[in-house]
Amino acid sequence: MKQKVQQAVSPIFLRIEQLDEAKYGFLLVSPVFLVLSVLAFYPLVKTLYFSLQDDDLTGTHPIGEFVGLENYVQILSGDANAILSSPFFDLQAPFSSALIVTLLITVVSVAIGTVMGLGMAIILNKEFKGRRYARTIVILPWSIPIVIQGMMFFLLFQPSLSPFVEPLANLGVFSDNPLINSQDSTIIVILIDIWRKIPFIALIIMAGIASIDRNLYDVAEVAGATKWQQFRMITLPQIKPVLFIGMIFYTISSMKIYGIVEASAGCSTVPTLTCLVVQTFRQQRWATASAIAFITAVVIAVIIMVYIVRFREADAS
Amino acid sequence: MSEQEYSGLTGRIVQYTIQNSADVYRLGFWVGLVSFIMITLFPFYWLLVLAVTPDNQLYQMGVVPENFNIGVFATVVQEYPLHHYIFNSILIATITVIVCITLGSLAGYAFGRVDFPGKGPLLVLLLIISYFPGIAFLIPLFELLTGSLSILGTPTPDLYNTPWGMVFPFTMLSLPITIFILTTFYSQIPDGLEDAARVEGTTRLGALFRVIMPLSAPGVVTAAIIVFIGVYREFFFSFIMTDGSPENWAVLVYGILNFQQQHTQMYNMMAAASLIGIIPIAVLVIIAQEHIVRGLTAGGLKE
Amino acid sequence: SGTGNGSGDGGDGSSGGETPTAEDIEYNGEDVTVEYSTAPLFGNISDQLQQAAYDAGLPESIDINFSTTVWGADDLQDRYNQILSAGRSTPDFMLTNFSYTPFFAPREWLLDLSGVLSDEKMTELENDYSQVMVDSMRWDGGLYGVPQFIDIPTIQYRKDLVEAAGYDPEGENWATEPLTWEYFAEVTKAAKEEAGTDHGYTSAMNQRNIGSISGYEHLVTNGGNYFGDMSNQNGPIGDRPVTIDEEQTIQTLRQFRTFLYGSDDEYAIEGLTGGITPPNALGWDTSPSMESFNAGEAVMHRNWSFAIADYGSEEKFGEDLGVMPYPYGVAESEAAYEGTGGTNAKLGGWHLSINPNTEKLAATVEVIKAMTSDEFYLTIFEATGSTPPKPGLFSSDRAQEVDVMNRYLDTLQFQSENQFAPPINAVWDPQKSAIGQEFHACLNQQKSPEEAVAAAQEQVEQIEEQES
Amino acid sequence: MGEVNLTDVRKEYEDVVAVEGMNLTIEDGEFVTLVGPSGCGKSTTLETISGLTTPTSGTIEIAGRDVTNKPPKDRNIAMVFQNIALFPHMTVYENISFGLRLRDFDQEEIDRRVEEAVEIVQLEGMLDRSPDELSGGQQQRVGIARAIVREPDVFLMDEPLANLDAKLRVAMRTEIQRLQKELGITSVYVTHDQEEAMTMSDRIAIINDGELQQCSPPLECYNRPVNTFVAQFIGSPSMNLFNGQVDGDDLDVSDFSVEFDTTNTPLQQDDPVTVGIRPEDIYLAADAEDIAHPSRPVTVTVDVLEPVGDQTYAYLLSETDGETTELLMSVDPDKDISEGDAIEVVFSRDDVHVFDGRTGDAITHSLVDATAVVEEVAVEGEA
Amino acid sequence: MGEVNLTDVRKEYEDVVAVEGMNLTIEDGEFVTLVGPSGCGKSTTLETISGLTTPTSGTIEIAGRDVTNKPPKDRNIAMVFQNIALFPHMTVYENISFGLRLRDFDQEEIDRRVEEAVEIVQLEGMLDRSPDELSGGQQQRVGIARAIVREPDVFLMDEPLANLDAKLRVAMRTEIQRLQKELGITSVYVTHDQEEAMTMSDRIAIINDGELQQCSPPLECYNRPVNTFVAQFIGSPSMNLFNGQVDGDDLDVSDFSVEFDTTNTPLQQDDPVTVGIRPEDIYLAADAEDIAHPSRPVTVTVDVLEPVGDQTYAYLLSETDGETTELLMSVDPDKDISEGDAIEVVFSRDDVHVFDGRTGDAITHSLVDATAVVEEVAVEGEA
Ligand SMILES: Nc1ncnc2c1ncn2[C@@H]1O[C@H](COP(=O)(O)OP(=O)(O)OP(=O)(O)O)[C@@H](O)[C@H]1O
Ligand SMILES: Nc1ncnc2c1ncn2[C@@H]1O[C@H](COP(=O)(O)OP(=O)(O)OP(=O)(O)O)[C@@H](O)[C@H]1O
Ligand SMILES: [Mg+2]
Ligand SMILES: [Mg+2]
Repeated sequence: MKQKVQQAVSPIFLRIEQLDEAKYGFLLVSPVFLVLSVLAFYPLVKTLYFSLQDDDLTGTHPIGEFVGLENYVQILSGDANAILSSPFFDLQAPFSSALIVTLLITVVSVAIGTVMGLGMAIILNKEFKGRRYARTIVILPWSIPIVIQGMMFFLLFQPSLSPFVEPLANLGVFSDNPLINSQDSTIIVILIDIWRKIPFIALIIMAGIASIDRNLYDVAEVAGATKWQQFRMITLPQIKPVLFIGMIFYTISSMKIYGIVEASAGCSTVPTLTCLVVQTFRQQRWATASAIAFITAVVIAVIIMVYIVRFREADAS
Repeated sequence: MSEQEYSGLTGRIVQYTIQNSADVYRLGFWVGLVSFIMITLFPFYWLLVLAVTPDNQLYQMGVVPENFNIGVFATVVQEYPLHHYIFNSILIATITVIVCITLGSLAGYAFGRVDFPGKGPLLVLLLIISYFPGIAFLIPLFELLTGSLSILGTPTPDLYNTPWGMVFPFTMLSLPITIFILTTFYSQIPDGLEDAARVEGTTRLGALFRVIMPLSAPGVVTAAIIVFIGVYREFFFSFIMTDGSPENWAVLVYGILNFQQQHTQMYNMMAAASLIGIIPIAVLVIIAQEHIVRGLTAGGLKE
Repeated sequence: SGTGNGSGDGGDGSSGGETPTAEDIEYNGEDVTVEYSTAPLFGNISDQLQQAAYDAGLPESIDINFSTTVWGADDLQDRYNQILSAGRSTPDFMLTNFSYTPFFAPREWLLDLSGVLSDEKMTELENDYSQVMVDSMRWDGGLYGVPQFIDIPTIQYRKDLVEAAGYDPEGENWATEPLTWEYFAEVTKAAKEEAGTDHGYTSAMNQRNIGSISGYEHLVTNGGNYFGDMSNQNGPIGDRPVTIDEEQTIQTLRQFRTFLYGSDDEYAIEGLTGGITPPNALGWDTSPSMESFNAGEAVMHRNWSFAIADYGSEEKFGEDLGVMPYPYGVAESEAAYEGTGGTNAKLGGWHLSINPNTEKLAATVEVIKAMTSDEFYLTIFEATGSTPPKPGLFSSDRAQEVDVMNRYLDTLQFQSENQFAPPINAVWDPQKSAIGQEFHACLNQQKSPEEAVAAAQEQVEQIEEQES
Repeated sequence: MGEVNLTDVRKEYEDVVAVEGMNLTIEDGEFVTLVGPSGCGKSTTLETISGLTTPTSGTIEIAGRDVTNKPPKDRNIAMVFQNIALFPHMTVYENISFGLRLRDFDQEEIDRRVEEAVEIVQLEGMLDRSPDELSGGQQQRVGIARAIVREPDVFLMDEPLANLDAKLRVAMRTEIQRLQKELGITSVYVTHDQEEAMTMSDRIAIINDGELQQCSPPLECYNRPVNTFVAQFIGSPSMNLFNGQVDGDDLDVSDFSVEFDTTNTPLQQDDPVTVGIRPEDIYLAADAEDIAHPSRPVTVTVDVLEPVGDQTYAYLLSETDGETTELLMSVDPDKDISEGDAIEVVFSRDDVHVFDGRTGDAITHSLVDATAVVEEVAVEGEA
Repeated sequence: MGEVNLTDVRKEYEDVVAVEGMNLTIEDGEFVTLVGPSGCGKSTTLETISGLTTPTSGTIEIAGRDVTNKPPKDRNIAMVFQNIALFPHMTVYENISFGLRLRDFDQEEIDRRVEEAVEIVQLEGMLDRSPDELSGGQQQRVGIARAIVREPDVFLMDEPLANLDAKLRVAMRTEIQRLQKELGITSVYVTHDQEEAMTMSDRIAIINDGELQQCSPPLECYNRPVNTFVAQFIGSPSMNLFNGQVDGDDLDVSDFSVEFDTTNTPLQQDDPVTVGIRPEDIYLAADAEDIAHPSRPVTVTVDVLEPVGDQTYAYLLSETDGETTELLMSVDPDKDISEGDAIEVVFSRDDVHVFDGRTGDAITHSLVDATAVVEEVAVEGEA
């Protein structure tokens, strides 16, 4: 049986093996892109098409006539703010404008989360007794369903329920009722986001560190490098690509933050971009929702572009 | 350095630090470790407190629960088929992981180790998928996966209430990160080892599965964990793609949200169910993390 | 009344939506299973409900498959959105909320029941049901759902504490004679101080609740409304008055400020007793708002009817629990707008609607018939405490025998006759969130009542304009 | 089995040409050794033969089949890598049996072959270790074993014995040769060890800067190098080379001259030449009678004596007109000379090589009978 | 600077003892070479000195300071690794300057030193390449450069020249030695190359199976090996060893015997002995007059002749009573013998070694004057 299969398959493999680099590369990536064109690109194109139509609130279908970029213009100019639960962008009210809040959450969360994740990875990479359990424990926050992550923090910062709010308020960290205060709530959302993403970034970095050839540390040690120098000159450059990937996906995910917001402070207190998408979507303003989704994607694209350029630069020098 | 330079308390600390750098280093390590574990565990402790605090005693709860009601755990398991939901989640996550790692490995190999034109743009295209909130895919994807769309006259298969209805969207959502991680790790395996495998008679794909993947174990395992956890706790698509009964592949979060009533939430039950739901992940991570311990590249290659 | 003849156009594959013929709804007795998309509340007692349906005359050849999703009107809406827009044929019928009406009805994503229900049932709906409840599912002459149960907000309070402070609820017949807000505040304050509880009056007042539920009710009892007369609730959009920036609204907000912060507040109403509601309530959804009352640390508590069964149980407050209708600020006769003033409360509750694409319409209609029978309503009432949408049933023998609840049926019946439905149209969502935000900012002492109502007025008008 | 044929092979990396115009035919069953300075393109040549690298231009044939663009697995070769490249995630056993397992040999056959190979490389009892638990030499031997179990058509070995001690190296050398001959496997072997090259090869290919210089049997390379590069490269210690010119019947080097009849050579009066003499072709004048055609004696001083066991290297200095020339001579350890001594030495004129001073190409390999050689060399130089 | 002192060092891996009871003192500025068969523990010994491995027991002192448990960075050593281990993410320049950059040298100084080192290892113009763009030998030279820029107290080099061709190897060898002497850096050097060991070392330490056998100056190891292991290991081709026994005034080997006066030795009649003769101490009987104390001639047949340039190895067979003994002899290439010839050979009795047949320990290194040696050997054997 096995033989037969092999006989049948081997000419194919032979063919594949003899392809030139370019064809071979395309062949290998083709399954993924085939799957994705159906599951991702087709829906996206359709969504893009939606975003160029009018919302139809009364017709038989929520999508109305073709209006071109009208939806985008309305959203970006602020004309659509009225129907959005929070303005898309409004310098007057930074804590209630989705773009600003989302960027703020992302910047702060990524900066702190990455550094802490790195620290955690380094610590968990050392050998000590019970390390496997420490690693497991430390990864767990990330595996809790998002609703529950939000719920935990919602209850943690509910002044009437939680024993922690008052001490924190007395210390001046938060107000008496942090969850109704946009500023405090934003900080809380950032905290949750950091708390749940540290394991993610730490895990990726841990894998990166694990893949470094131990011999290099031997060489460095003999050359007299201190632990810090070893970190700076070997670990860091070696995990740079992995760290880069981790940060990119961390950033993307924070830019799309929604679930924990909804489950903790609520979208009206901490409006994020995805909040707007979900809310307009629920109101069957599919065109507007699609347009906001595309704007969100463009914003993310710009940020990621900056990352890639900076990474290239750092790599070149 | 003369002795006088280190006077006063700070001076002494500096001096101690320099002379006992190993001790200080170790101290830092333990402080770091303990604080990370505390940061991580505290919310879990909080979840546990929530679980054992009886439903109607949440008001002005203490740091230590006053009334223990361990019974919730039993209730959650006995009265609701939580294990069934968990099983569904595990199965769906496992299938997704397998699909993602398989497809992702092929692409990761190509992106990481084969030179072909258009590599950069294709990678960016891949990344773009993850720029969109999941809901942006929802309408077309739902039609596609529930047989509401016909292509050339034949309707697409109806995957509603099947694991595939979830596996496909999850695969789509997880592929970009999987491929990016695998690409990074695969590209770091020295050419020499692949060369050796190929000279021994493997095809390039053979070398991928026999040499490059095993050597990238930390990366592969990490990608697998990331995908697994992502799927295991996902709710948006799982909510839309099944009707909520465990027989129809409803997932863990359904089981947990069972305790959300119209106007109230049974926080203790939800907390208990979440804690139970974490057990499989804990087991998975305990097993899987062994592979992230140390790369295997050491000692193989002279370079 | 005719049903629209548009199809439930959601996808190319959809096929439902044809006006059903008499033949379609004639159940022929074959074995069939219909799928019912419902909430855990019912899913968890599906056996009992199925039996009740049989008892109510459902042919035994019809099996009901309860698919239990989750609670949460929003989540369910997302789900129905998908299922209905894609034209799926299952579930055959489902539990729906009236907030879906403006989104599903105009698109014919739900079946117009006026074409399938018997004339007898239609008459019953018009005569015996809570009219606001039935009307909430009407759209453009069609009927898109039959009430399954109704949620009635009331004030639940500690009779023992109130009595200890020297008041006489029984004697003054609080159960069916609403108090004024002034008196209510006075009682609350006195009872709170006498008993030394943490709080006086608690209610869910977070952003989500304040504009569309707790604050809205309060405004209506003060004779105000957002769109003038209650007949303007649903429209015409753009052609109705927007009446937020008015004295009644400001007054309402000031009342709240007084309740929250006492007479020290800049905008407190002189003479009104204050300091009875904790500012924490501004962060509360229903669930957290219950905790302090639950713990015995509040005197008065606004909540939906479902909570009564729990609070009034022997393990809890038992006979010490009192229930009264919502207090009022302005008598109905003096109210600025028709349908406002006097005691009033926001409508809550759920309906049963039919998927227009169902392939088992006849059987589904049979099930709906059984599930909207008096027997079935009472079974739900017994099993879950969810109140029947027919006020007359409160006085039925079976209802009178339901433990705990039977003590409060008068109040519930009374309040159910004084309920209003929020606007049911597509612009209400953004409007309510704008109002909620402004009100919340005011109660949170970030804005003055005048500023808040002006801002809310402006935003609501803007939406009216854009969407007319 | 099969001959290997490289035609005009060229391999460029971004800015480096690693191999240039390589024409080389290795007969079926032949054992050819590649030698050359570090970085001259030996490994690259092997890689093009193995298929791991596609040449920038040129073709590669194995057994008459053009395999230039075929993947390695279609070439049935086995290779020992310079960087060893053991699979770190496999045990020694798994490493060695890797190629066999790919080919679905039955378990018994695999075990038998592995056992045999392990015996040859003397690694008994280490089958279950992982590569990082082996010493450098042990790892290298696993690499050899992995190649030899395969019994391929072509063996490519890149410095397979670099990390082994002399004894083991001799043993392994013998074993590899035995196997190669027994199975008739065409082999290309890279080594930096002269002795290995001399004793194992059917032919030695000397490469410099990516270009093939000479490919001839070992002794011919030693005795009849085609140019100064080969002359210097082959032989350790290497040949003494002096620049000089034709002066009538003599070749004049700075401080001495040797008689030479240029009649049968293209050399003209005053033409620059390079004269080459191997250290072992220099004798103490006292022993001059031992050789057939001694040169005129030259007076030198002994600068350094370096004993290396069975021989002693004497570094000699000869000074004329302030110019110093260095000479290396190998003498019997029991000859009675010491550092600082002034001694007289003679060359064996039969063994003095003359090269064109401009191109470095060989003109003759003996001062005594020059005629025939030149032609021959010329022919070979083009081969 | 400083002497290195290993006392009773033992290193065990799970089931292998890699180094056992190692006592070795390397004087300040001394150059000691470790040699021994593959897997004998050379690299492990270096690793314990460097601090990369902590010995299972025993102590290591550098410059009189006990550093057994100190990390490598406190030892000021530079090391060339057997597996080279360049930093793949750094260019050649960055690799070489790594150690200097750690120490905050100023940029000029770094550049100057790197340039110097690069010149020594002949890698000019490759500073900007990344390691994977280098040939094996080039990589190894980067590894050497990385160590020599450092000017540390102790040099540890693990087969640094393994991948280099003979010419470069000689050049590098000279440079390393020059540097080492100039800076007076104590050096421990591992090599499998006899010539390297013989020419570079102040002393050679021969290790077998983790145990130190002998540590003496090169010629002494060659001429006065303490046991059969050293005798066989040092010298290439290696010493001929024959088992025999004492028979009156003779030592009897299967098919020949040599005269030997056992008076001053512990040997008794019939005691088993091992007789050792180096290939270059065997002469054609015709040349017997060249040596002071020739043995009785032995008749042998020439089996194989293996020319290696300046010498020819003759594999001889001597047969008696059906038993065949193999002998290896090195002869001048111009001696007139051919394969299959029956010839007579003699040994130089001054250079015949006798070892205890049971323990393998040396008894004498000359049959002519045996007395003094034994004592000396005995003492040295314990050093
Ligand atoms: N990590 C390890 N685990 C187990 N055994 C080991 C380990 N490292 C080395 N060994 C064993 O220890 C012995 C000595 O190894 P070492 O590397 O010191 O040898 P070496 O003398 O350097 O050999 P070579 O010349 O082959 O490099 C060998 O038998 C080797 O197999
Ligand atoms: N990937 C590469 N990119 C650029 N140059 C390269 C690359 N690989 C090899 N080279 C260069 O090509 C030349 C030939 O390399 P090759 O490895 O064939 O040398 P080699 O003869 O095997 O040398 P060695 O004896 O040192 O191993 C060298 O100069 C080397 O620097
Ligand atoms: Mg090479
Ligand atoms: Mg070693």
